[in-house]
Amino acid sequence: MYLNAEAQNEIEQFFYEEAALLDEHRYSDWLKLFTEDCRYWMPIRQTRLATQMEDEFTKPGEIAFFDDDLPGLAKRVHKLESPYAWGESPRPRTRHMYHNIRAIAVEGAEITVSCNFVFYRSQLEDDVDWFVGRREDILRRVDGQLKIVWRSIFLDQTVIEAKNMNQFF
Amino acid sequence: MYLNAEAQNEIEQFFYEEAALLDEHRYSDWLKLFTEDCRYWMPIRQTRLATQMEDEFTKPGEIAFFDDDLPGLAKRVHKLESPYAWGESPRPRTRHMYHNIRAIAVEGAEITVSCNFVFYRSQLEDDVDWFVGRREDILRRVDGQLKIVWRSIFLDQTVIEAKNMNQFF
Amino acid sequence: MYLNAEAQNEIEQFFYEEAALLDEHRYSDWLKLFTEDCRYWMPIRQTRLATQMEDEFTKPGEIAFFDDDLPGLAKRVHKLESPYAWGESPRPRTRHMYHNIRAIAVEGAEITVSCNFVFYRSQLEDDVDWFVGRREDILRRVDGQLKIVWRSIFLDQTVIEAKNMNQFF
Amino acid sequence: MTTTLPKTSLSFRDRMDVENGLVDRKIFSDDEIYQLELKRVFGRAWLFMCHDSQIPNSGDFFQTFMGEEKVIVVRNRQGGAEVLINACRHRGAAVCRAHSGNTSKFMCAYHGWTYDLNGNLIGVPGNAELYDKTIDRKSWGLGKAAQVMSYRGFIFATLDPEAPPLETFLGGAGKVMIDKLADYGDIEVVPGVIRHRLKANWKIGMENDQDYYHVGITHASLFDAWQSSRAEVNQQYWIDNKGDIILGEYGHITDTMPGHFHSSIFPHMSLLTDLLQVVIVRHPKGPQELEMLYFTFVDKNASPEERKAVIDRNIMRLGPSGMVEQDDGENFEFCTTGSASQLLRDRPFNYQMGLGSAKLKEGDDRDFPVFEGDRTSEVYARWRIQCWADWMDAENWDDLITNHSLPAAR
Amino acid sequence: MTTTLPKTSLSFRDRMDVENGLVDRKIFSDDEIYQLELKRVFGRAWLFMCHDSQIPNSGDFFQTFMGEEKVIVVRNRQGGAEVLINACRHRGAAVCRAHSGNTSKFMCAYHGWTYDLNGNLIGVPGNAELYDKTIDRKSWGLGKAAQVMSYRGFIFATLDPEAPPLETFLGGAGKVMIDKLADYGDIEVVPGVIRHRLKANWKIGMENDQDYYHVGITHASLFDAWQSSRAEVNQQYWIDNKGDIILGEYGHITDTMPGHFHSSIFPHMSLLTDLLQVVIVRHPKGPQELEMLYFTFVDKNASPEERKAVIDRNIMRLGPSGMVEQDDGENFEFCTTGSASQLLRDRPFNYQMGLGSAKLKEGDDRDFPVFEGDRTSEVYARWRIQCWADWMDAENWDDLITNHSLPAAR
Amino acid sequence: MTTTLPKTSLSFRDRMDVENGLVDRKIFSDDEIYQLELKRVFGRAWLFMCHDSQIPNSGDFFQTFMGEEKVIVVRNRQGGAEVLINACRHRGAAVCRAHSGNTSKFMCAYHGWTYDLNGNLIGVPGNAELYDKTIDRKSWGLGKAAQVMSYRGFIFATLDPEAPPLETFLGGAGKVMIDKLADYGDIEVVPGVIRHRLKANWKIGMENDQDYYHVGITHASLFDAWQSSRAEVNQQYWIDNKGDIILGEYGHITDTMPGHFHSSIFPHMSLLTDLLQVVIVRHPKGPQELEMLYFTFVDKNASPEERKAVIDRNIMRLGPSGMVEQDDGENFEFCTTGSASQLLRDRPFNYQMGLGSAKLKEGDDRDFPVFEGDRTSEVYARWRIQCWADWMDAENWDDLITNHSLPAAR
Ligand code: FES
Ligand code: FES
Ligand code: FES
Ligand SMILES: [Fe+3]
Ligand SMILES: [Fe+3]
Ligand SMILES: [Fe+3]
Repeated sequence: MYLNAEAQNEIEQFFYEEAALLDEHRYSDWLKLFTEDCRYWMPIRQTRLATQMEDEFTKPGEIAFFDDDLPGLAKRVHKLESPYAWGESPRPRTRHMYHNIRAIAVEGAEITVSCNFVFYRSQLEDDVDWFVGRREDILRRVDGQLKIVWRSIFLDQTVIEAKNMNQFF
Repeated sequence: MYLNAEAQNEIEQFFYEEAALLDEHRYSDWLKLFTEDCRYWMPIRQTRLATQMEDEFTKPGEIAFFDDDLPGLAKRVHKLESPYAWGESPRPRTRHMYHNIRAIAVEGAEITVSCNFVFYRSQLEDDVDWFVGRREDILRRVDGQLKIVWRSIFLDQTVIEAKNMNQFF
Repeated sequence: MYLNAEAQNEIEQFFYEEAALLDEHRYSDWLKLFTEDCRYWMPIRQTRLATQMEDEFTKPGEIAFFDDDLPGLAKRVHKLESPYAWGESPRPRTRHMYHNIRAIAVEGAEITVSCNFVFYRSQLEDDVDWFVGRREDILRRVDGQLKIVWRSIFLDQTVIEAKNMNQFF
Repeated sequence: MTTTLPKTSLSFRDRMDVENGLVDRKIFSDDEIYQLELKRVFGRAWLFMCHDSQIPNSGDFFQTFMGEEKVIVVRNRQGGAEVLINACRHRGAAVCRAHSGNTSKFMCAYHGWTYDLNGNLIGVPGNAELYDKTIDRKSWGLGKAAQVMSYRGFIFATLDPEAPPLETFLGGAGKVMIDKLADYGDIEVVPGVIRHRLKANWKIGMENDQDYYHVGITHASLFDAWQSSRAEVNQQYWIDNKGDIILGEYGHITDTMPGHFHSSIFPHMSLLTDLLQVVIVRHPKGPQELEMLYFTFVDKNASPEERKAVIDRNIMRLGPSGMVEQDDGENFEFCTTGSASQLLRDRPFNYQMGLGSAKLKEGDDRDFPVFEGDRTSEVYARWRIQCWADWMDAENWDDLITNHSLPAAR
Repeated sequence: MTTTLPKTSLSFRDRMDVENGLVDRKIFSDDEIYQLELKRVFGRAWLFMCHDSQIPNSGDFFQTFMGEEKVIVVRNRQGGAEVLINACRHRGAAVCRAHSGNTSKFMCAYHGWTYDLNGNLIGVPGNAELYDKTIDRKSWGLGKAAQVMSYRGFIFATLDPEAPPLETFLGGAGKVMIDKLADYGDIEVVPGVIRHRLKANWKIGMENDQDYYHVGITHASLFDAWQSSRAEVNQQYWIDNKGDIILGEYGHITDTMPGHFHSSIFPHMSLLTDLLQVVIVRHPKGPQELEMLYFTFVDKNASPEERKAVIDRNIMRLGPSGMVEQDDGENFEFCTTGSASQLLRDRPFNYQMGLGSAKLKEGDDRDFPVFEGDRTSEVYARWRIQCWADWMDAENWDDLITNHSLPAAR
Repeated sequence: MTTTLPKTSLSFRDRMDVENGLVDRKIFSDDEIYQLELKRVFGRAWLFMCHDSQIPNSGDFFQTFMGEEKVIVVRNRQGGAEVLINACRHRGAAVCRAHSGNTSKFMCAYHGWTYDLNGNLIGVPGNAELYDKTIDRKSWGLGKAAQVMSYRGFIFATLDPEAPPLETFLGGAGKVMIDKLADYGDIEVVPGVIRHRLKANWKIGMENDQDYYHVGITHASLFDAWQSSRAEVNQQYWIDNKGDIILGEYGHITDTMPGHFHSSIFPHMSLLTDLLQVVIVRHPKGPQELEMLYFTFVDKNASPEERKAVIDRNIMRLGPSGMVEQDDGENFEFCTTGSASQLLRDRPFNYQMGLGSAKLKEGDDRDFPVFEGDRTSEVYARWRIQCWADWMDAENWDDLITNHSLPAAR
């Protein structure tokens, strides 16, 4: 399945706007893209035997890097926007890049979209991190506007080599 | 030249679907995207004098990293799907990302499409490789479906620093 | 705001064509994409206190990596195409990738487009550089053709770890 | 008060002046010292491997480290835990490629030598045809830890055959630290062990666990997000501050801070056991790099709500994405860089907080000394580093047993 | 059978017990040993550079390495091959920036000093104006290999002026190995030399060439793809296994496995010469890194079909994308890591396959000893490593000539 | 003419033969020599920090390096400039995270120790509550440069308390070099300091500044772009070439090339002061890495047009994207690699251009010797490297003052 050009274009532009908010560190505005009942989830990925990949990712309710509802996200946003957020002082130069954006399911008012992401971060003088993986978003149209209902982030590394994961994906 | 939005959209979605098959290690399904008379070719790139760049890439019939017809690809697929494919055990976390997708020629039923690729691979604990380059595909519509007739992969590095090139591009 | 699929498609294809010219080192042809009154500018990025980010980038008239008008660009092109351009001897393997292409303003005949870029460069044997950042272009339609009026390039690193920045962004 | 150290002698004890709270910065980045640490600390101590609940059944395994090297903790058919070095005895290739899982044997993917769950060599392809049956299998099993023991489901291993029993190493104090977590019920590790690397010395990470001094500053943005004022934070960490302090033999430590109760089993295991139910292990990967593993524990019989609450409290705080620890990584790296400064080579780090403020607690009937005083104090760090010097100066376990420091007020 | 080695003496011969098939793992990762290898092995041996067909005409050049350093092999105007060190004598900048090509001279792009195809300094910009003609050009030519010789179109070079002639170094055995490939006709190298790096010790790569033990396991997926059963594979490699084994002086080796016939000219050149027509060279780039070059050979007079067949057989199997070698890289890296294990420091690698199974072949009239026995055996690896020790223990070429091991059944 | 050096003695002076223009290549890549350089050169010399105009007001700061370590140059409340080591005295974390800016104090983000603009420890959170006021603040201020002095707005610092005054170090020659730039008016640094790293030895970068020999070749494409013929270039650099040459004590250098007038204050500051108005500083980051900082100066009272012209001339030429310097980086890296060659270990670099061509200039009334001769010459490099050896051989400043070379024709 795939959407027609106009529908595809709307979704791509929606994500690109979102990325711009993140890279401009406009976290409060970014937060408005989520629904009241949203979930923001990044499970942990583990190196497993080939025959036991069903446990590669932790499941909802198990350990996760992120497992936030809207108030949880709001706290993180408040923190990032706090004058004492040293990790944002000075702000890292982040660049969110989305690729291979595909609608993979439509169910009533909700559409599920998959994309590959490259999240590049350059901090202080020479501190560079790359985060790469796949994202799956359930989007819902709320009075005309697309909103994010459920975001699942599947990172490709099983050992995190970055200093932290302060920002959003 | 460029295609209209709908035609462009179809091709982009076709490639994104393809990338998903590769990153989900569904190689047999991926193989179905190729025509009977297909060719999958990655020449060797060499550091040459500026005045002698015509020999930068090896030519068809010379040494290549890949120079497969459909049976050849099938063998590689069979191998990757074999339970003894240690390199896939556990499966590397791969991420194929395509950019700058452009139709560069249309000839009868066949269309030639160029794209830049970033192929990211994370294996075992901390083993990360990046493959970057340009791809050129000749696509043909076979009873309604787009299929790959000829794929040429032009890698940007002349000295491979990755442990192997097990997967497809 | 965002453009409809056709308009968006035209701009994306325009940039993809441009990237192809750069990666094929067809600098003179690339130069034709700029208007007579164009400006090509890459300010310097500095690590600053969070409270003093307004000075993160140098301003027009201050130091910049690039601050060229058309004749300035022409000189650079001439240089790159000179047989004595050792940095192009042999030519580096470059790959320009554009993401998140968004129209962010339309003003009369001119449209402002933002995109994230990953510029990958592989030289000689094993010399690899990644340049990542955001680009902002003012495009103008000149007798039917899109042309670049003003290009601003905002690199994400503050300490350049690459040997040089010979090529264009 | 003096701010310098005597010129470094060969003794590590002389690299610090615990009475005056001074420590040679060099021990946090020097490669020679680090190489000796691998032998004298990580080559001798009982090291936490994993918890019984992670490998309940025969063939269940979990991969971790002893010092820098990869080891597999596996449940053997006899129900015991084995700690095997993940390197084939033929030519050294890896025999296990996963962080965790279940297997009936370990096969090397190079030539196929196969080992059972006890590490015995059980399969040699072509044994008859190619080796004429000459391979002496008994001699070619996988390398193993010298001893493996567990306490209340916590599996430890040591590389030193002369190490005393685990419980001797733990002592009363160490056992109490584990009890605090074990007493949460019939505990198990929640699936999902976070692994995180930093360019920092492992000791700097350890010191942070009982460092309540940095909380108000490093994590200021968190309290801001939580809308608790600096005054409240200071009240909690600076004023409501008196209480028990436990310093165990061989370097084990517990603060008794409400909501924290951070305990460290020397050298590299920390238990966060009041609000949280977590174990953190900090594996060294060089003088200036570490890999941290995070284990979350919950009572098997907890209600779904309780379970979720435990997990949420943890996720929200710990690991590279935890709202608390997000702020710590950078400090660990900065301190490691600072410790390597040549310009400041002769200026020791400052460990002067709470000097002499901890007093022996009278009439405490526990079988180990308990101290009391300010719980926001560097008394923990002074004790750990003093014990570390004992380990580094000792020639062997006997020497260490004879000469190690005994807990005393300081 | 013993499984340990005597405590390491200063002699490399004592780092192994070839009679019992034991080798100190340390030699595959230790930096000090590696630095000595650069001097005593790569600083002395005749090293394969490239093939005449790659540089047929005056000015044709090919860039490769001697040890870690870049050298240019170039056809001079006199028709000979020169091996020049790619570093300008003025201030050390590179004088050649390409892997291969054709040039009339080598100009340094820094100040323009120019060297002819013999490495002589022929151009010094401003020689009159700035140097007042004082530069003694004869003294400032490019560094060069001490000797360059070729055998049947294979160009070799050595850094040691005292090295005996190439053919003495090769000996009857070494020449036969090259003959096998050269006899394919009027051979030439097909354009396209693959260059591939791995984090592995060069010797581990070399040992793999005559390692038929790993085939059935490491490459199991390939046989699966080729639908040949394990039984067939074992039949081929374990049972139909008797045949000639050639161990040449100084460490040259050939198995005579049908379809393989893998030969190695010590230290780092391998010829795959039965089914394939390939040369692999493994350049060291540190104790735990190598760069491999792949050359494919074909008869100039081959029909287009024959030519294509040769190339296809090769592409399908070799290099980082070859269906065979895809599987090998990881093993090389794992073994290198395993060789660096401190916990297993005293446990040698196992080289016990086919101990004593190779017997001197009677009545073979070749001018060098030929052995016979199981061809899937570690006899090759034992012989190579024993010869490596001869090279490492020798003070100079005379010493090596006098004291090197002579092939004998083992 | 000889092309070899005596076997290296312990003296650095013996690593070169300046009379014959030979220099041991090893000094450009060896780590041991580099470690000594950090002590004897960067640990002693007056090092340029920044310009007054960059930190006009109290609290303005600029971050740079002394040797490898990060230092903050800050304007204190008294109007003076302080040079502070960017590492907290508590546990070593960084106290400043920006390249430049303005601040009222420096707070460590780990535990909040705070330092004033003079580096004094002024804030210790919980000083009363946690430290019982025992911290001796006077003893725990930030590390500082031993001395800070400036000359005409150029701020310098040294780590050696025994270093003579800045002006003694500069001498008449050094002062003239700075005067040339300072005399452009009431100068200020234009916002935007470029920072660029290369895998090259810092000395190779420095030598390039007075290297007019490479111009026509390295930058040939530039002249091509500018349509000036090789003949014109050679005329300028090879023929119209006679003029003053200034060699200052301790290694300072100025050519007087029209349009260039490149001056170097030993060890790592260069002033480009005829066409351009630029200072370049080359900080070492290891034996084979450096970081370059670029400062552009302009007269505060310049008209907008003049100002723009100065900036454009600079941007167009310098930094990683400058049309001139784009070409240089690679040469620096190549030369560094070449200097590490083991095969060429005994072949010195060539410094023979203009040997003996510089003669003492008669009747020049300046208070330091002035020479005259070909201005495209390696006399500058010979002088610098000879002085470098003086620094490296000297035990301390007294020794250096007593034994350093005096400028003489060579
Ligand atoms: S290395 Fe494990 S079987 Fe050979
Ligand atoms: S370094 Fe080659 S000419 Fe100067
Ligand atoms: S390290 Fe700076 S306050 Fe503790
Ligand atoms: Fe913390
Ligand atoms: Fe193999
Ligand atoms: Fe230059």
